[in-house]
Amino acid sequence: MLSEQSSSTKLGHSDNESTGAHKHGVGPPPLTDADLLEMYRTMVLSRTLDQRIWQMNRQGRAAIVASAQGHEAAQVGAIRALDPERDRFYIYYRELTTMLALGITPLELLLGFLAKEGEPLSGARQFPLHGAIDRDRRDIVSFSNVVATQLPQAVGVALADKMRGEQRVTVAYFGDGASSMGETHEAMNFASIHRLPIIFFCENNKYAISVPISQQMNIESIATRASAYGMPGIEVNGFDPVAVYEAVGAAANLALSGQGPTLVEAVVERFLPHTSDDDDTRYRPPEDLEGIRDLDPIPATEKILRASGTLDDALDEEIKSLAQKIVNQATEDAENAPFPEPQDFYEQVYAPGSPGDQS
Amino acid sequence: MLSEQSSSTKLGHSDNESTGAHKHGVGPPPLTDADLLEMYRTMVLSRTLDQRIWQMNRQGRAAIVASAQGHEAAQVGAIRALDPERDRFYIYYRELTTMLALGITPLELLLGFLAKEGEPLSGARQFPLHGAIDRDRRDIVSFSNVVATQLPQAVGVALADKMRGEQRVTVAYFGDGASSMGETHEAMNFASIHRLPIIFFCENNKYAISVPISQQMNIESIATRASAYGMPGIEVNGFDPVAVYEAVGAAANLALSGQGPTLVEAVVERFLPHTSDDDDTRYRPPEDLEGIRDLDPIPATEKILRASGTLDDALDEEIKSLAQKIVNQATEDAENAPFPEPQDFYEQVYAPGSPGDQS
Amino acid sequence: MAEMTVIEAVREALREEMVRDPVVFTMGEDIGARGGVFLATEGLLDQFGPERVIDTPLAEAAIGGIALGAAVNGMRPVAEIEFGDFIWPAVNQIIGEAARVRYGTQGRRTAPLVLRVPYGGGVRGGLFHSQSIEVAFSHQPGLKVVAPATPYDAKGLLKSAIRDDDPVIFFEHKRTYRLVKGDVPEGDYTIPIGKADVKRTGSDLTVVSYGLVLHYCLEAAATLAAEGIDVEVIDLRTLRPLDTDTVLESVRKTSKAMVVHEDTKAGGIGGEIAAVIAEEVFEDLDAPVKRVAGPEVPAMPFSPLLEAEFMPSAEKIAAEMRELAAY
Amino acid sequence: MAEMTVIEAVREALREEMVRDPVVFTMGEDIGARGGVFLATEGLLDQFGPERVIDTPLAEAAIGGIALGAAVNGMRPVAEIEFGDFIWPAVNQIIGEAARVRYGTQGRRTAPLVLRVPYGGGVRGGLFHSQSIEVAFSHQPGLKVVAPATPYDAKGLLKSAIRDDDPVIFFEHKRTYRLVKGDVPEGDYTIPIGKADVKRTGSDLTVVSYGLVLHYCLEAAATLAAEGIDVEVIDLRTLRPLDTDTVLESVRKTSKAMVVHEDTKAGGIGGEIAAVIAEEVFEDLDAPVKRVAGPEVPAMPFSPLLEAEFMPSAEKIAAEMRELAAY
Ligand SMILES: Cc1ncc(C[n+]2csc(CCOP(=O)(O)OP(=O)(O)O)c2C)c(N)n1
Ligand SMILES: Cc1ncc(C[n+]2csc(CCOP(=O)(O)OP(=O)(O)O)c2C)c(N)n1
Ligand SMILES: [Mg+2]
Ligand SMILES: [Mg+2]
Repeated sequence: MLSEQSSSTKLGHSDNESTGAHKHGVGPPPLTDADLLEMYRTMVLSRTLDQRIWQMNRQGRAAIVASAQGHEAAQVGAIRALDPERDRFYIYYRELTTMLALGITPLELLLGFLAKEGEPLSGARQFPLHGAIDRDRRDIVSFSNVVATQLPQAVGVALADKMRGEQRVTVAYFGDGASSMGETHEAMNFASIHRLPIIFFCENNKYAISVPISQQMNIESIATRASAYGMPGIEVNGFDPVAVYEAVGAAANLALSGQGPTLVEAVVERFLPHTSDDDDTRYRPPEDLEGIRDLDPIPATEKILRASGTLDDALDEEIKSLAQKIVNQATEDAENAPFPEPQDFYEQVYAPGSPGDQS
Repeated sequence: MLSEQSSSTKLGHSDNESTGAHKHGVGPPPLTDADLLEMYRTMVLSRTLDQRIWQMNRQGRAAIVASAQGHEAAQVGAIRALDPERDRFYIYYRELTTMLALGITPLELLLGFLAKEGEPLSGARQFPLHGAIDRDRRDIVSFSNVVATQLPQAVGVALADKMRGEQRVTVAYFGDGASSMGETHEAMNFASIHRLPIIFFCENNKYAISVPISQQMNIESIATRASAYGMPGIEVNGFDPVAVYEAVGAAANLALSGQGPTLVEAVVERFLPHTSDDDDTRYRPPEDLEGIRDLDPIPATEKILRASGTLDDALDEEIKSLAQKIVNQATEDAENAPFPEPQDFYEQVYAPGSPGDQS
Repeated sequence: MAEMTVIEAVREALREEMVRDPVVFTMGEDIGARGGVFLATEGLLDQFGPERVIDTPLAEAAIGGIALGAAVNGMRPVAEIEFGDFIWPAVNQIIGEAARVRYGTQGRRTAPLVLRVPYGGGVRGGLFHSQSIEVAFSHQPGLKVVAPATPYDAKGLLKSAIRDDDPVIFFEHKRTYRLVKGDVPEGDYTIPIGKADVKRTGSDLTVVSYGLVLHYCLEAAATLAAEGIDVEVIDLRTLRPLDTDTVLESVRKTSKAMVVHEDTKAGGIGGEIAAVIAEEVFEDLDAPVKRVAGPEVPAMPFSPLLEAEFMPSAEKIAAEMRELAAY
Repeated sequence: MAEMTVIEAVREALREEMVRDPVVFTMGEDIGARGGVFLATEGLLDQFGPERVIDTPLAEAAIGGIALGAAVNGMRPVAEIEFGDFIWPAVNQIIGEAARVRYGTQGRRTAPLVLRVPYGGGVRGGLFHSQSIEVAFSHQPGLKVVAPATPYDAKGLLKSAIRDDDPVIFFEHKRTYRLVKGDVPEGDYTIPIGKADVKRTGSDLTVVSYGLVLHYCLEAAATLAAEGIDVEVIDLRTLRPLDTDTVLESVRKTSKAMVVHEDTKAGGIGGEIAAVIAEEVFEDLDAPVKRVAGPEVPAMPFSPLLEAEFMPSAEKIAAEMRELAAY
């Protein structure tokens, strides 16, 4: 069952075939049914939380929301192939499922969406999901909203690891829109020259806000761009968590064995408008949305789990009501939290005690 | 004889094979012996002038020189496939032969190298070969030293032509070094999406100042990058003027027939240091230089012309001594010209009479 | 006359100029079917088609460079940078290149492009959707920099910018887009670039400002009027070239000056204006030139109380005015 | 003590810091076998190998961004931008990103990187190899900006910059590289960032400057001394954060102030300093604060007489000093 799905992984062109993932053929260990069940739990939790946040925005209780709905399978599949304690994650704003899969709690995330005191990434100085998690817990960084800036930075992070001989994978997350930025080109080129331990993980949802992929590029697959840098490129169905797991696992093995970067493109769909500030009816035909909803990875995974006997009505009900309960409790706690006061407003501009420090 | 050489043209990968130059197969008309002879004259003149300028720099008479020695065949071959009166040329600093082939005179060029009054591109405000030629004469633009900035600009130029329905080709010149810049990526991507009438003409001399191609990219051929944008890419031996003529001619036909951009990579060698300020013995092994000197396109073309009976001793002597005479006269005239005085120093900051204008 | 918001005024100017002159076109991210993230270009795609309303890929360097190339080749592009915070990849093409085209070619080429840039905070934009970035551009000779505060000025100045033969960076404060309404004449009129506007006459002190906080200055001036202090408020409107004449004339009259902007203080536009005043009308000054500006933190935070701490307000400005008046 | 040029001092500082601390490394265009286009990194490749002396592709955004990422991950990169004029593609990563790392993560991540930037003119560099670009960076909270004028300061400040836990932009004036010589102690010493230096004490007027033109100011001051005018010359050394204390203390003493820089005037650093003086020691001033700066043209031209027209000189500065002294 599981291995069938991975047929949706396609290897892109590569000038440098000796580094191609398939040649090395070192995919990650096969997933067990229990693994997939856990991934399903995370996807259900993510969807539940995501729906709650969207609803809160619509009620004027959250300022801005970028939804991960439609991206859950890709995100959960990728993290499953990595080591949250070992690896480094340069995420972008659409990574709700990634954050949950890495162990960040719904309450912590909700504090971000409501800009409340105790928000663990930036103290609510920045947008939801932006900032960084304390390194001794998880190496997650995302302080910027500026699309593609994270890619050269992630390359620098991987370079530092390589210089020190640390065995870690850096994952740089980005969207199809980000692929058009010059910094993406510069980052990939450098990473391949120096064979850095990095995975460029593209979540291609075929839109940069309102601009469809056809107006963003004259090619069919972003993964094929890997050949421009002499690294392997893998296009994978991002609705298939197992296929993503396998692709990212193969890429991680290349990174850890000194064979350099891989571009993994997970093709997904954006179920909702770009953010809560967007109105996608201006540019997206409703039929388009209905068609893709039929492919929703969460019911699809549910079906697989049921077919393998891993999931039944009772367990599914338990998973979903637990998710609801967690999200309800987190909502209550987050709403009760205060907004941060400006007393530390001038802190962390410069190092404490250093010239310019006003704290 | 001539067609034999064109076998050095290699078509790069393309995602979008229907626009491949070979598929359309519309190369330019075959060159006659007389054509090749004229190209030879231009190459000889360029080399003679180039040697003079380098020598003048060594004598402290010219401030800075970037030599085109080694690039002559590529440059003359490209212009021969284009229409100097119709097309638009966004050059970079290593285009001495291009300028001569477009009809700019040795005196005009020398005025630039000596920063003298009457320099036609920028009034000696800018480096040699920088500025623009009056449009009613030639559409040559190159005001900037900043590598790769000309590529998005040239795309904008081609966009404007397309919007107005003008039948022209824009040629954007650049080096291997420029291929690493983000702006190159953004420019090519946009041009291909909009199928603009532009040729990206890369003179790959395998060095960006001192950085060898192996430290610039992990691929063998820059032309293969075309596939990342869904446009045709052609790699051609830049020591072979006829092969370059054919490649650029095919690209021009694609541009003029609405089929969009082409990336042409002419592989050349840089015979001298990066500029007169550089010392290439620090990074380039002398054997390397000797080997490539044996492939010098000027004696090679001479041999071809002699073999076809187009050139004999007398004519060759005439061509070379004429070039020498022209360059000597231009040198004398340029040295006698004064430096520009700062009386128009505040002019052309803003449009005449407009707010901010101080002239 | 019709009452309009700033965003409507911008849209009208753009539409009328595109009707008037076929070489005017617009390009940027999401400006087509989406109508721009702030709806500045709403309806233009339907009216002018995809050849003149170009949705670009997400690539600001290309937006700057392609607009520049098109301008050099006879068009008049009006390019939108989606948020001012994202303009940095384009500065190589704008500050580096566009500003030098005319000078570097002795006028053989020119760059009549307009870059429309929504900027500024108070919109819950956090560290990367709130920036004031105008000073980087207003330092560069060869560029013109415009920053209107009202619908009337926005329409008239955008038209002037589009007709101008030099590169113009046109800063639109995001918070004014829907907040600020005002009367705008139907049809064609222009407002000259390089001219400040005395938005309120007064005799006791001169306040120089622009953009959103200009309105806070007017509010504060009204408060102070009730207290018997008569404040003159000057709207710079153009940040390069600065209309120092209007500023100096006012300070000669009032003998006290204050500059107010949202951007952080050190190295901000306020420094330039304070310096010019201190240089040119030194003898007329009865008090040091005061600068009221954003705090020295890297950018405006997201959470509401933190954002409020950053933003100038009519109250904060009124307090500073009182202090200056009492000097 | 050894006499050294500025470029030698830079090289020594870099070499000593790389010996001292294994997390220090350097990257940039042509810095390896070529030793940098100005030879700042000559010999470092041989000494430290290609892992710590990295020749990058021609890609400034990557240089900025990769240095930033490496800094965030525990290294101390010293990246070279080949010429200041080519820094624009990197500002997205420096002004936009590096400056906000500490603030945007509440200090969970920091960016101890140094960007070494050769800048300035008088080297026949034309419109794109002569620029003064320091003001764009000195406006940004979160960055530190250093601009030494002497070999002694260059070495001590570069060491401080490398050891600093914040991003430091380190501006080296190209014309000083070989022109300016001075005694430099052997071995380790540092000069604190954020401290100006009184390079000449005097009682009649205060001149504030930095970089190449600081030397012209000293030359002019010597000329004026012969005429009986006693000029105090302050070398700012750090442009952010500004050492206003040293400047204000001097102006309190002399009551007359002048700021000199090579960069163009409007919106330059001189405006900020003049504004601070006019704000803080208004009552002590006997004359308007004078600014001597580059002309309002887009950049420095190539041809020798045109370049000379742009550049400040000891003579031009002396004339302005006389005028101020006579006020
Ligand atoms: C450099 C830059 N330009 C523009 C924006 C505004 N913007 C935010 S998200 C976005 C679209 C990103 O699309 P994509 O990379 O495909 O990610 P997605 O939102 O589809 O997941 C744009 C244009 C930005 N944040 N940064
Ligand atoms: C953006 C930018 N960075 C750096 C430089 C300095 N520089 C001038 S030419 C050059 C190398 C260019 O190499 P390439 O594109 O291969 O052209 P070539 O000189 O070999 O013909 C460099 C690094 C520059 N001019 N612009
Ligand atoms: Mg997308
Ligand atoms: Mg080269």
